[in-house]
Amino acid sequence: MIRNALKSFTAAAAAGVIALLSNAPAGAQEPIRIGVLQAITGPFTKNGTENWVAMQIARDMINERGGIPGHRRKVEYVFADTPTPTAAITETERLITREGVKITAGSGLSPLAIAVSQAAERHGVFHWETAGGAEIITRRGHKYTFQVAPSARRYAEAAVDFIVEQLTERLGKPASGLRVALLWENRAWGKSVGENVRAYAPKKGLKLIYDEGYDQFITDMTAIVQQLKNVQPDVLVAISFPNDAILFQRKSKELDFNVGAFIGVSAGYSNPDLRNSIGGMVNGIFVSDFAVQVNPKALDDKIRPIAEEFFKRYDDQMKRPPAGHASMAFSAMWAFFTELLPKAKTFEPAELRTIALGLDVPQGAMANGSGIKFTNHDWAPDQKDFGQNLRAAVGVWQWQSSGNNQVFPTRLATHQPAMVPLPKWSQR
Amino acid sequence: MPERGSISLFEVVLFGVCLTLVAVPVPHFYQDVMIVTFIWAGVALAWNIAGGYVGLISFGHAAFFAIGAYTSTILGVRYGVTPWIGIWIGALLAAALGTTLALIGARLRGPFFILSTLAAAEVVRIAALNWTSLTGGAEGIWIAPVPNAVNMVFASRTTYVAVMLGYVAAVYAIAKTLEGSRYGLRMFAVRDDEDAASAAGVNPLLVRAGAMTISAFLTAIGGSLFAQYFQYLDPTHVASPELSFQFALLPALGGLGTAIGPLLGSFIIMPVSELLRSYLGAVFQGLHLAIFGGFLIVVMLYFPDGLAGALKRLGLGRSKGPP
Amino acid sequence: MTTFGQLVLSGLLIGGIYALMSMGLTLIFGVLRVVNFAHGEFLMVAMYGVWAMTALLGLNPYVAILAVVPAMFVFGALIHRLTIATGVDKPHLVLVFATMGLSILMQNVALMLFSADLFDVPPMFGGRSIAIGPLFFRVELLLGFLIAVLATLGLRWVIRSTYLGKAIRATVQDREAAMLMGVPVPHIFLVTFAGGSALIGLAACVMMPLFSVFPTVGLNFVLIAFVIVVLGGMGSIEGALLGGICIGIVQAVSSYYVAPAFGQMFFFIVFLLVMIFRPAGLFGRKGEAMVGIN
Amino acid sequence: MTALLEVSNLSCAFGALKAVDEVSFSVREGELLGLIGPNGAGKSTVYNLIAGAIKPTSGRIVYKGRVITGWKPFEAARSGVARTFQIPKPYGLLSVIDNVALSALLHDVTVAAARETAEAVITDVGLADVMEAPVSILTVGQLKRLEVARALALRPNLILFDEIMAGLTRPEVMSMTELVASLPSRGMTVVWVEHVLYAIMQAAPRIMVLDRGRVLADGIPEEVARDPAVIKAYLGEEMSLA
Repeated sequence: MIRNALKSFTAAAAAGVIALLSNAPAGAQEPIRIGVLQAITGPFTKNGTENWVAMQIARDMINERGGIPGHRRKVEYVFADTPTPTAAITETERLITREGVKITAGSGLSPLAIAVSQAAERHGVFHWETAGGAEIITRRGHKYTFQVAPSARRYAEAAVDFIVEQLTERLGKPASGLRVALLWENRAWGKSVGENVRAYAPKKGLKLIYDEGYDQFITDMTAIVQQLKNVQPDVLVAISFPNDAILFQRKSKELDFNVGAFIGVSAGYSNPDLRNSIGGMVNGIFVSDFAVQVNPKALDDKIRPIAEEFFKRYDDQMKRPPAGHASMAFSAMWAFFTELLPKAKTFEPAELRTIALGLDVPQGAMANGSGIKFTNHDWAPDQKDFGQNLRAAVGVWQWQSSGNNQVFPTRLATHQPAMVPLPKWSQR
Repeated sequence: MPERGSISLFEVVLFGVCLTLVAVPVPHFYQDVMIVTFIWAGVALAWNIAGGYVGLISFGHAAFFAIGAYTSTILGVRYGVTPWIGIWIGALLAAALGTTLALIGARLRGPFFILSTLAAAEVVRIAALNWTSLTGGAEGIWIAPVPNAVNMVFASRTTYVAVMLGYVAAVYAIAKTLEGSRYGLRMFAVRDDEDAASAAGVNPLLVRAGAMTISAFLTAIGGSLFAQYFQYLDPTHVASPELSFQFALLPALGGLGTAIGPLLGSFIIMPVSELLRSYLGAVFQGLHLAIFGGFLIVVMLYFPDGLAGALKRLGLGRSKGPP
Repeated sequence: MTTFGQLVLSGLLIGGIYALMSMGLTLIFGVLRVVNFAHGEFLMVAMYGVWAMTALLGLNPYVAILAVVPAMFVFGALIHRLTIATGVDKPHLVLVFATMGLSILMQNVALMLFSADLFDVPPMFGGRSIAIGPLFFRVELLLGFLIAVLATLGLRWVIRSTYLGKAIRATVQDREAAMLMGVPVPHIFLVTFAGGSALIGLAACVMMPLFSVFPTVGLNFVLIAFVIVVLGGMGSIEGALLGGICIGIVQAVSSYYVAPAFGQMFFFIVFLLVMIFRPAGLFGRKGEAMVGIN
Repeated sequence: MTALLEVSNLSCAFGALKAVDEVSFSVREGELLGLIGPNGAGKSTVYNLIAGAIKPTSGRIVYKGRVITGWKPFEAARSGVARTFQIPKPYGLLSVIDNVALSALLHDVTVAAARETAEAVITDVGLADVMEAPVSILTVGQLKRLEVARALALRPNLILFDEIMAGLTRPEVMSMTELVASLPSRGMTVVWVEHVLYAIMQAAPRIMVLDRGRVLADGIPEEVARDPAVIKAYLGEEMSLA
């Protein structure tokens, strides 16, 4: 009796499963498989996880809309965890040779991006780099590596331009008279942004009166803050990671180090839970970063609702707004699904490459205000922009009590820069 | 399991298997796993010469690895010296550091020696990180991926696998020879009882320095080969404490004191952990490493002589002495 | 002059906290002759504990001491029963690697539970810092320093003047003899290891207002702890305090006058020099290092 | 016959305690000197001073006309002075034969040759049946004999024994005593610190008695045994002479 009941039950279940399986839209072809590489363990875990979440949202959103426009093919990710560069290589190889993916995406942090792109290139696999910023990623003459995210240099320039165009008159000093200090965490990211600031600032008539790096394991910022206190900069540009950013802000307050304007670059200062960590102290800090939540007016009508939906979904899942790299990861994937893939027929890397090079997506057509225009990939080691996306939006936003508000460039700005000069700690 | 010194059937078979693995076409992913496994195994064997034979537990071998990697790469990229030569220069530099560490640590035993190696490696890492003009600093230094036998950059993966296998085989042969030689016997004696060894006419300091030098030398070669395969170096990767720990963990898991231990350790642990990451990594953040950690604890506490020892106990080896 | 004063003051205060953070390590080493390579992860666990106390129960971290310290004592006892006890009379490298495994395990379990996000406790004392003339310092730092000093004195008293302390010292001098004299050595080991962990718990309460916690936070501190313990002479409590203060000041001053990027490198070099010339540590008893032989 | 070993005014103090106080004596080539004395007499200290394990506070040791005061143990071994350890110090992870072979390597060049030498010596001391066994399974008695074997394998001129009879059964003691007694005839000079008096008294033609770090008596066993000072020193300790 019971046995029979079980039998019929299992039968029903089986039927249900079959029904589910065959539920895919009629006529739809097999999904497009994309290998995604992100670090969700090891030292790069934080950013990697956030990128991965954003990329998944992009996949879900496109699939809910019936897959790639014009093809009705859904997108399927094949994920691999890449805690270290060595792992990144083996994992990329695995996705390509075992899972047979022809397209890879992600990797996020530069050391990983370098490894992943190298492995992908070796197999002539198309790599869509969503967040890695170091120039070396594309400077190695790869044919199939496309870096959608802005390079380190663009962050540096955004910071410097912002100082010149927005801060000088607010601080009531000419660019030449402005005392600018530069502080960087001495791993790849901090170093390359630092170098670019060093190179670009003089061109804009700024001079650096302080320029120091520090180790990732630093536990006491006293020396640095004291040095800064003694040189009394008007503007401080700091490239930091979350932990050291927090240490620095706390130490500045402790030693009452005051500066006219504080510009953090990405990573540490764009980290959304910085506010939970140091509370009101964040207000007033400028962040040179991927554009995050840009002025809707800057976005074209097609993308605006998409952007809003992304921000909502991300918030629901992570209980906080996305950081720049996450929203860049989403924007890059979305553009990949809606701008690049629809034009494809064979989905072979060679074809994708031609399409990518041909892409001409105006700024504001991507969820974070970016556009896409790749420079040529011919071997040109001296060419700084080589293989870069010239329309990747980098801007400056500010921690304000009302939220993280885009203040620069004016095209994307939703708010005016506030709290310049930055009130002394005693008044904050 | 093989006896100390003598080559056993087991090893011959193992080598045969590796050779066929190189010969037959296998998917690239497995080839990469093999390459990494071989390099790590070679370094583990090298580590074991100091750590297992003489009991000089080092948590700083990444320093030797990095010195090897950087020397051959810098010489190659900046001064056009072929890596085939650069490797040896790097190895010599590392060997020099090895000797120095052994002499510095002359009076240090157990944990104290461990910590000194850890600190030395950190100094190397921070130096590499900040000596930008030489090492390219944190942004690292890379080798143009243009196949060219002279630059030791190969078009086919298989060639790399073959080279790496050559490396392991060589290091294994050296370790094996040491084991059977009088130097090996002296090393074991110093490890087991320094006073007794000294009373038997052995100069412990000399033995320690020697072992450390050889170990560093061979480790550095592994570093250079890794650089050639990976074609990109940055200090936070090749000079990291994590790497040092890994080099020490493999022999510890495999079994210290015999050449077969580190070999088994690497050949079992490396692929398994790669697979663990591949299949659990995507599912549960960090689970694969947690498992690895737990496994390490169990092995160390209940099979102090490592996997090799465990297998031996399972009767895989000829039993020593009277029953 | 002001600058130098500030560097020394800040170095001194943070040094005290480093010392407190290292005390558990040195105690455990001194008695069990075990270097706990999971020390940093013990600290990490304790810091998450403090965070939970403040976030969930709204406790002030210093009040949380009452909960976290006993909790860490139990935690330590547990770990000891499960791992250390099994390996304590095996060659030292067994526990070296076992604790290594412990650290990997704890780090990644934490990652699974808390993700890689940074957690902090809300600022206290209005986040203000005290100013003495041109010199500034945070109340949390001063409190931490004082607690460190008290802990040192307290521990000193326990070791010198209690029965437990006598038993511990007997064990340190000669395990076998102590055993014969009826000292329950395994029990002493358990208590010491648990006590060491409890000290880490105390350190965590002091550190949480100053540092963020994340799964790999241990890495940032464990090397400093090792350096301090060796500097102070492994197993010496007073040594740890002095060593910590030394490192704190060396770090601040050297980073200022040499370059921040080399601040780290500096104390590793100091460490190596001490290793070469005074293996027993700056303040340690002579021949101490030799006892490290397994 | 010239003095192989010349010890003059040797003193060694640990803090306040003077373990060895102005001790002088000499040992001739091919002699077998028995060194006895109640606990804490300083026997082992003198012993370790000669072996180079510890450094004297004052005085000097001349071996083969060369001042060797405070030399390193391995220097001692290389110039022909072998020693045993009161508490055996075997190489825990090695087999019996390898334990001995290491000593043999001092003169043999190849491991094979060393192992041959080792085999002979091991048979000599009666450990043949555990030749290949790991030392972990040896009894106290066997470990003591391993110590002797390791010392012999060095093929020394001067061999120092430290309480090699302790923990041995009576028959074992007998065979060991025979072995030791035979060494001078094989061209070895022996200095033998021993607690098991009946053994040393019958084997050693010359006995030196230490007490409180000083030489109390020095002569043939019969005289020494009759010496009232010695008896006084040993009073309380059970004593079965000859």
